[in-house]
Amino acid sequence: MARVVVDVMPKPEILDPQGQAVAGALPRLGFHGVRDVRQGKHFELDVDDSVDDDTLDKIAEGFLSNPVIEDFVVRRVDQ
Amino acid sequence: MARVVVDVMPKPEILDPQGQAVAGALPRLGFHGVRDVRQGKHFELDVDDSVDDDTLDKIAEGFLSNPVIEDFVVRRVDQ
Amino acid sequence: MRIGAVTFPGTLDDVDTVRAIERAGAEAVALWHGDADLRGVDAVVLPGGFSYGDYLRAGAIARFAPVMEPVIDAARKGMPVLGICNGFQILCEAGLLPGALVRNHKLRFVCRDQWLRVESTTTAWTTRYEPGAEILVPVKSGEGAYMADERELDTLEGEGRVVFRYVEDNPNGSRRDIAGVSDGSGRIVGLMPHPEHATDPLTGPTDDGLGIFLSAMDNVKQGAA
Amino acid sequence: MSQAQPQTQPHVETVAHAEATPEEPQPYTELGLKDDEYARIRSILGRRPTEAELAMYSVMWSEHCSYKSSKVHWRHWKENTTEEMRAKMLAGIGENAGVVDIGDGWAVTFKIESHNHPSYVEPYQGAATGVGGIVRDIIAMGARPLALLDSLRFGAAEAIDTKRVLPGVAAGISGYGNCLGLPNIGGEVVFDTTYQGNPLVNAMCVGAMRAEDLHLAHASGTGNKVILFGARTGLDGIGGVSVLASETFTGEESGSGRKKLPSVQVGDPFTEKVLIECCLELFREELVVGIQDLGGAGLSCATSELASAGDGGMRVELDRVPLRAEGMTPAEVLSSESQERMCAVVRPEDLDAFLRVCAKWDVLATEIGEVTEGERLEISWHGETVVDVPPRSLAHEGPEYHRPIQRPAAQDALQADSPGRLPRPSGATELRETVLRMAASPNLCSRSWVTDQYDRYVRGGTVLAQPADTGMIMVDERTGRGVAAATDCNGRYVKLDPYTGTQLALAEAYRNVATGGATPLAVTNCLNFGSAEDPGVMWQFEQAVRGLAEGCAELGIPVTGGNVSFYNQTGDTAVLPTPVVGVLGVLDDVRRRIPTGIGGEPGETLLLLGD
Ligand SMILES: Nc1ncnc2c1ncn2[C@@H]1O[C@H](COP(=O)(O)OP(=O)(O)O)[C@@H](O)[C@H]1O
Repeated sequence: MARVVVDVMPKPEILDPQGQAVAGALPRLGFHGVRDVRQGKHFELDVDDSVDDDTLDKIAEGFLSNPVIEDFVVRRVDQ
Repeated sequence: MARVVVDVMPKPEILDPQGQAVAGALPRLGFHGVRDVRQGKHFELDVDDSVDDDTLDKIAEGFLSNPVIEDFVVRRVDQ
Repeated sequence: MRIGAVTFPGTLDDVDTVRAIERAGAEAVALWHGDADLRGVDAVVLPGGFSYGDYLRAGAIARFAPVMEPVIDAARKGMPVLGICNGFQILCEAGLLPGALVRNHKLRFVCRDQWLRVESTTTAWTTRYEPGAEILVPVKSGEGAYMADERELDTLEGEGRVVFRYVEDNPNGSRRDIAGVSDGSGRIVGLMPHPEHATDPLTGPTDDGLGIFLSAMDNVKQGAA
Repeated sequence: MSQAQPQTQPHVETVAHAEATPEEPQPYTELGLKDDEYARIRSILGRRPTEAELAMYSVMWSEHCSYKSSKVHWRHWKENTTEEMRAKMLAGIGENAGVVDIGDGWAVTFKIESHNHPSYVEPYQGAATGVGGIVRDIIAMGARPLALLDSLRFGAAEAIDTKRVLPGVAAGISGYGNCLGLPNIGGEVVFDTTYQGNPLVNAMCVGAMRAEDLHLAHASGTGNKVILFGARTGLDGIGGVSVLASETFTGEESGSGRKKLPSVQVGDPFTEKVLIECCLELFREELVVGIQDLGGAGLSCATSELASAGDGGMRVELDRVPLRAEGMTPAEVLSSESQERMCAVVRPEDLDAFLRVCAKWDVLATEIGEVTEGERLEISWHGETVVDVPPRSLAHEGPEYHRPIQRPAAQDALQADSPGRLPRPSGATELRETVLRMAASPNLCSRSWVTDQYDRYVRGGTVLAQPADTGMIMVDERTGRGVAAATDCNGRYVKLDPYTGTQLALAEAYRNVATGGATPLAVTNCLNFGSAEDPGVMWQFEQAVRGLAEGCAELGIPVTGGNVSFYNQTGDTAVLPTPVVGVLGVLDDVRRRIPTGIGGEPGETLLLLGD
């Protein structure tokens, strides 16, 4: 078994209303110095050792994200 | 300026219907061998160098996550 | 008798809350998120909607609005406070009520007429109902599943603080079918369904929701007497 | 907040430069312009266009914005609308949305619009921004949006793609509409394999105002200020125009040039909700002379339409537009379809008050120009003129095509093939089985899987919604005056006989409104067809428009507006011709509405009307 992390983020040129809302709220909560916030999704998958990187890429690209508006990163992590 | 990543995940004992929906759909799409999926949020913050780790922890704990249902991890990344 | 209804940016059911308060015979007072003053009201309702778009988590940003300081303050001193839907989420985020509300188990927004059982008739907002009464009101939410750990849930049950429970069909996967809870004093109540949309059979399924507002009025009067 | 302003000035082409370099080749074909269209632009300007001008003409003369293939058929509306039908119409075709007088000083505005292609590419955001767009059309009339309807078409229910598209579209409409606080009071969900690669997402919005508050999109009064307000302008939704930038911005394929910019936008319903409230306060305070929403073609459309409908010209300082991305070119700023933006014309003495209202709602507002004497739309970028055009040539005098029309050869065979040859159920068992199979079929089963995702209660004025035949909302709480609305279309009937099929769609929507107890008053439509370059499709289209126009004349209610969506096809297969018809009705007291369903009392008599 392996632990795989997939992070999915809105593409840089795409509007990120959630990230903007967070960034806009921080100063009101008294936190200064945060210039920009972007919010995406974080997936943690437990996969059999038989699942190869290529398959993981397909899962991330075809299902966990929509490449039209999102970028993704896949990485295997030690548990 | 530093890039900070905050990952927020549902606590293990909290039901994660989103992750379960993903895990349930994968075999139907022809992807096998994924045992478990959990879905959380991924934040990327651009912060001034003046923002210290303690402040980042406060932002993550008091705002970006809800400690009743979620855990979080903060890490600084190289850009 | 003055009952306030707070409008945050993105609050939607404030107009309906005001209408319900007036139908019950009280004076509705509009409160603005940016004000740090409750304008002398006797009770406060946090209405439903999508404050700040529900971005981040429902209620997470509104909970820090200036008006929440006097609300929290007044609540701690015993003023009746009701949170409906997004208002319930805000009260949980603010720590005035225990637990949290998460994504519906089917991951879809649900709008439908829902039967509820009134489990506690001793809170400031439910004295007008018969114990065990069943009422039909709309539920409409996407993040309505009530979550708390088992110990907390046992405490709530033990102390009679589960105020409303879904009957028949749980719309969102709430733990133990919980639709609404109260704080220890029974003066702060939050629920996901919308009693303010059940005050006139022309525009809602019933007028079962009026009892909530009438209860608060009784309660404030008694407190004054 | 992300407040990126351009730090580097990209190379920008000025009018002077265009004049000096008449022979420079321009990528007009990539931008969708034909040779003769490009030649016409050159003749209008008396020189070659700048990049920014080329971007403006290409978006404004696109099928979507210019209606170049359908416009010639509008005569059917005109020819069939009598003075009597026009009597209750306060604004009609040509305005952002039709407006009708519903009595007691109330005016109601309504319109339906398609967002088909984006909803296939990114179902959630495509559908969500479709709702956002139609709502801004309604605000631009000066009205408060009151309710939504949505008319949806998908491929076969069991197809993999439908399982991706349908949930995304329903969630997008739900996510955006619910967050705006607009009750969803009706619509349709229809399945047919022709919609597989081409779902239809048509959203309708109904709004109300006091009749005297009608705001039309005009930029009049020399010296009046042009204000852009709402969200920042970003690179999303630029689509085709990225061709320009990638050629001239970095000059290389691999650099940070604008390769493959998404033509899909992401909606921010919260910003739109605040924008609605802000606009309504601006109207209440009478701070607006003219207003226009930013939808398809963004600022190109808003500035040229405002200027072209007004009595003067307009000067815009484009570099004042607040941006969300770095290094945007004027062409990109003009074409960006970033959502949740509006453009207003304001008297100079009202400017401060206008900005104060925006500040109260935390809405970003920027003065970007003013109304000028003369008849030019002049746009500058850091002091240099990059656009200098007659605005009417963009907004109103685009190309017009008489596309070839040909009744398809297969039409006779299609019509000859009557249902008479189908086996009929014989006996009770088969009848029972047929009924059960019909009740379970995707096109007849309950729609609650979709409609339960829509808030139908918010604002507390909904009197009828699903599963009633018509949606109905209260407009005046004091008197109970309200309006009803329904959308309908059976594409199979239209395919079989486009003229009669469209009249059947009209008749069904009309009946639905009437059975709720309301009096039908006016019609809007969204005409979803295949390629305008297919003579068979154009034949369907012409028949449909004529059928609708003549049907309306028969019923005595006018068409007040609509929307056309061509090129709904996958390869050579067009979708079923789908002219969705929306009918609006009025009722002076909604307490007298007639709910759908057989009454609750035993012994009631059931009557069948008509034959
Ligand atoms: N996409 C939709 N959005 C909102 N309401 C819908 C939608 N589709 C169907 N409805 C509503 O659901 C109900 C049933 O729809 P439908 O089966 O098409 O009715 P009918 O066949 O009687 O026209 C109607 O009230 C209709 O307005």
